[in-house]
Amino acid sequence: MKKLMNDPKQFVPEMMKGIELANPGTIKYVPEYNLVMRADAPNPNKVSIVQGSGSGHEPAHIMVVGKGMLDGACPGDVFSAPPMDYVVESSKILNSPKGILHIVNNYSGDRMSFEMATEMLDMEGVTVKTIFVDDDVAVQNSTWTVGRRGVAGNFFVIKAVGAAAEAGASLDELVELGKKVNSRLRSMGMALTGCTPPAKGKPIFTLEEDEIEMGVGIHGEPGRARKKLASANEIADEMLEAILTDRKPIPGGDDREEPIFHEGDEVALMINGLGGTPISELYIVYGHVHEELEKRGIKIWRSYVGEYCTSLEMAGMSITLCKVDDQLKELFTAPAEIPIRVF
Amino acid sequence: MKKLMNDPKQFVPEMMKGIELANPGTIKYVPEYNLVMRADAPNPNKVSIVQGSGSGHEPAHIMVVGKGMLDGACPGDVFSAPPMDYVVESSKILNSPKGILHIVNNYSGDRMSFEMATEMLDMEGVTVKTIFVDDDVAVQNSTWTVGRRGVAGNFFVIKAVGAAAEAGASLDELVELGKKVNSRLRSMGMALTGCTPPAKGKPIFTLEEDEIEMGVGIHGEPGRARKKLASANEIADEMLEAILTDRKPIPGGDDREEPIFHEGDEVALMINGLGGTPISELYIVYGHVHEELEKRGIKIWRSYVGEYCTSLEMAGMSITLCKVDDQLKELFTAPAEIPIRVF
Amino acid sequence: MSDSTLAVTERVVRTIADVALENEFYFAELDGVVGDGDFGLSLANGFRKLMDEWDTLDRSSPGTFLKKVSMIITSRVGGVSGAIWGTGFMRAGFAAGDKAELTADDVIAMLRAAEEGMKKRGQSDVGDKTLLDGFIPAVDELERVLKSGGSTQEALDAAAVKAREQTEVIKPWIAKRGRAAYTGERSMDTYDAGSIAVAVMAETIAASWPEISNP
Amino acid sequence: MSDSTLAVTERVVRTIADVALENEFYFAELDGVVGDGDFGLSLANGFRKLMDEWDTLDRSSPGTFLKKVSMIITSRVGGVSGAIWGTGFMRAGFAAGDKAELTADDVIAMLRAAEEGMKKRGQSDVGDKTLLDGFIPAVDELERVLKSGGSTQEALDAAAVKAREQTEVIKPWIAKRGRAAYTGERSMDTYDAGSIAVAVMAETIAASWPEISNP
Ligand SMILES: Nc1ncnc2c1ncn2[C@@H]1O[C@H](COP(=O)(O)OP(=O)(O)O)[C@@H](O)[C@H]1O
Ligand SMILES: Nc1ncnc2c1ncn2[C@@H]1O[C@H](COP(=O)(O)OP(=O)(O)O)[C@@H](O)[C@H]1O
Ligand SMILES: [Mg+2]
Ligand SMILES: [Mg+2]
Ligand SMILES: [Mg+2]
Ligand SMILES: [Mg+2]
Repeated sequence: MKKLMNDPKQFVPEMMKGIELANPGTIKYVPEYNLVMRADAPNPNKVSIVQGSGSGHEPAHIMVVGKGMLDGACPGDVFSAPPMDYVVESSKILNSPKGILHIVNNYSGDRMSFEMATEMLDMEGVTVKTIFVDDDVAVQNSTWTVGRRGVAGNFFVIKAVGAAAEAGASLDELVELGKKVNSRLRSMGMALTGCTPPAKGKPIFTLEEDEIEMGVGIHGEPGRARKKLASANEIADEMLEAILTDRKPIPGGDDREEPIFHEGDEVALMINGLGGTPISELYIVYGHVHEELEKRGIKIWRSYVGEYCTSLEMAGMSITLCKVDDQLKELFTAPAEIPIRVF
Repeated sequence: MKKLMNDPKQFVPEMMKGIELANPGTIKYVPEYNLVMRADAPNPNKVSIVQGSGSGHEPAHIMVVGKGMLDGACPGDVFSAPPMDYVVESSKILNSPKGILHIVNNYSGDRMSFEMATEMLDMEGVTVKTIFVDDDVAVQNSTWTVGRRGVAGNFFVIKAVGAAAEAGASLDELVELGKKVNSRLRSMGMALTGCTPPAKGKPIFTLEEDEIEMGVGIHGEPGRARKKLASANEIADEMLEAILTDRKPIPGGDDREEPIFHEGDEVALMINGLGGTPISELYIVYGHVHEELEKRGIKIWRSYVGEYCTSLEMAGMSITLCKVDDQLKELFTAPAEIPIRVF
Repeated sequence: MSDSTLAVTERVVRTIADVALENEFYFAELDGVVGDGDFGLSLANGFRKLMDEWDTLDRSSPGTFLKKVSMIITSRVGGVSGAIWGTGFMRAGFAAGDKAELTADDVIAMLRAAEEGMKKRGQSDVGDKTLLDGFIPAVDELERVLKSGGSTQEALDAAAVKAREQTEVIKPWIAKRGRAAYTGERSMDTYDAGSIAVAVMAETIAASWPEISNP
Repeated sequence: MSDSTLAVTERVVRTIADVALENEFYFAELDGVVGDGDFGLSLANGFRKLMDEWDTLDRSSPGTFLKKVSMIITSRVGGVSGAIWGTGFMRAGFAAGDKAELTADDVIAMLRAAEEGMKKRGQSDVGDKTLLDGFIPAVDELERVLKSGGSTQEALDAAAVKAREQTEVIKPWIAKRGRAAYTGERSMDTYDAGSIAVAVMAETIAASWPEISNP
């Protein structure tokens, strides 16, 4: 294992400390609960937004804390859901009279921690509501996961509710908005290589020199199939097809929703790097997907090319489409200030 | 070689096409000369700023084209200096009555292409001046390179002159400013792994599982020494020491300048990822370097953590310090709009 | 139940904790066959923390006590086990309300509440090859024997036998929940770590019932 | 020089180009020993492009012609070779100005201008184990023979011998410029590809001088 790190146990705390030091005055780190928060939160005139999930997906979510995005993120260790009391205590620290919104990627561990925390917080009189993100179309069948997984699309949910919260939206309005964004999101990922959690010291899976994992999850969980390496265009075509023809299962039944993207639609298009893939390759994929969508009469309203939700140093990428309307366009382009920035 | 790509020969063109598609209305791609340019350039009231160098260092430099940064970038193929006529033709396309500023990383190939191009452009009556960037302290001895190398610190040069050009500075003022920024910049890099240029198909060098290349160049050129892998803190300490004690050779003599960073100074601190290193690790390094500098009474004015100048998918990082004053602070925080962005 | 309900509740929890701590590596090993091997350690971590804070717990009623147990187990134990086990204790605690003494019917109701909570939390049910395949049939058996006039000891013995039987019944199945499920068919013909834990706990409670109820 | 200077200039350039194209892989192989193996290919690419556009070149004077040659060689050929060789041709062209006929003194001045240009471009000089270690001594020799009353053929022959000798003289050295320099001591006891190319070109020009000057 070759990493820039000191003690594997301090991997997450030292990273968090680094974020705090890099953002004096705007970001605060609360070591007891792995909490990275806005230094000026909670704001009594604004719903506080909190996200958990495991670490190792940076910039998701500790680096998207800030004005117009999250008020706090309290991840667990690398690829582990946060223990419930991180969520409880973080939510109490960030409690606002307007309530707390939890955003949860639909992974069993994350769900359970947040659901338990909500019950605890309810008992203590803290008002909490939750949005679940499940944008990953790769694993259609809920046998191996309970519902679909939440992946890079969560960025759009956070951006939208973050902007709306800043503008004063109520907790119920944010829940509605979050559900709306989630219902318009579809993602799929693929891996060229595995990745190595610091405490484990060994890759969580390995691929042959000519193999890829199509539909990989953000912790390296298996996707649809292990396939032969193909050209960027072929890989992107397969993923795009999966996204465009996707029919989301209707919860509790055998039925499925209709595909959501149609000719004439406008979309936000994200090509997300998984951590080890250079941005040059992401733009090669972007160019092709852009042209394929335009061919189908789907207009790219805005591009998002870079790292949004990663799996440590895994090489690979995911494609996310979010169908936009005037409301979402405004929210997606509203100002926001987070640690992850260029200037 | 595992990459998201199609034809290796189309690696650079397809990436550039992707950037154009991702930035409609703001970025234009001119395939004949590998030129990525502001769609609204040239602006007759503004000096045009052009940078070359090889590809494979993205986001440097094609993704830092835009308002407040470069007017155009015309790189060569991966790790190859641009052919002279790319520079000549790009400069002619971007020619402005206020003149053209070339920014060149001090690598022999880049230098030669730009110097020849300048002679050609002079003959054609185009006014060109050049800033050379040589921030890399790793290779002190000019036997193996002609002077020091230009690496990630070039971001600060571009940012400063880009902002000043936007505000109307003259070509001579920009040259002075660029020299000033360069004189206040020091960088050093290290690699955990090699990287594979698409057309070559094989890693340009390989490191053992317990080895690092200390002081690596951005094309994988050897640095100071091949060393045993150590903790992030130890690695960062060694690099920081090299930067802080660096005495730049005075051109044409055996003498050296005095170290430039002192107690009481304010600096911009960049931890730059080389392409394959996740941002989590960069923040671990950031936190330690930040604390070490503060211990020495050097104040971190602003942090830059992420990928600024990479070597394809190489794992590793570089540290850059830029000593700031009021003028530079203002220029570094002036607004800019480039393809590489979060939102 | 001749001793005070609170004291009995305390001793039942204590017995469960002892089992978790004594079998830390055995359970981990079982989970390692097709799961990720963290089960025994997670569970032990939770109960170790419980033991650390044992003397300071709020004991105003059996229900309050169980809720505190839940909070400690879930705190700092991420993932499935913290949540499933914590939910079980919490729901049982809620069902007990602030009653000082609990009848057999109350206990059945508490176990059913725990069952419902764990099903909901885990989005799981019998048939998924989880500890619920041990826990639920065992509670069924306990209820059946008690309702048909058996003694507590008889009911506990029957429940323990059932829990152990179930570990064999589900062994050939494919796991549908938890990390073991990721391995698909490879999970066939392996024991489920969670239901083995339930069996050992049921057996230990049954075997120590004389001391638990009447120390 | 009995044919027009322009025609002779054209034929000299043509001879150089032929050498570069015929020895593409030989030169590449030499550069591959300690350099990066691109030299032969880069050079050939440049001259191939020159051949493609040969008929369309501006021939208003020998100087103009050489400047056009320079522009084609440097265009699309990145890195050291495009720049060094392009500079040589460009400086020679500048030195020729717009004269229609060139004397021996003019030619020496042009070669010295090329030399100065390449030194400046390459930030290099004799002793760095580059083509300058072949080119400069060869020009010295050419000048010496011409100044001491020798014929052009005699001067060219002497220059070619010198260029070839130099490839052996510098063989044991450590390369100080170009990619070969990155290998440090490993560059000892290897031929420098650039100076081999200079030697082959000088020899070929000397050998074909009868046809070049008087076809
Ligand atoms: N969704 C679930 N609902 C109920 N029990 C579960 C669930 N997932 C796993 N279990 C039980 O928990 C045990 C494994 O726990 P643990 O190792 O902590 O979780 P994980 O499978 O996530 O690694 C399994 O043997 C099974 O009995
Ligand atoms: N700075 C320089 N100045 C003059 N000649 C040089 C210089 N660098 C390299 N050369 C010559 O060019 C030859 C190699 O050319 P090429 O392979 O194109 O360059 P590179 O060394 O950058 O790969 C060398 O054999 C040497 O003779
Ligand atoms: Mg996770
Ligand atoms: Mg380069
Ligand atoms: Mg497990
Ligand atoms: Mg070479």
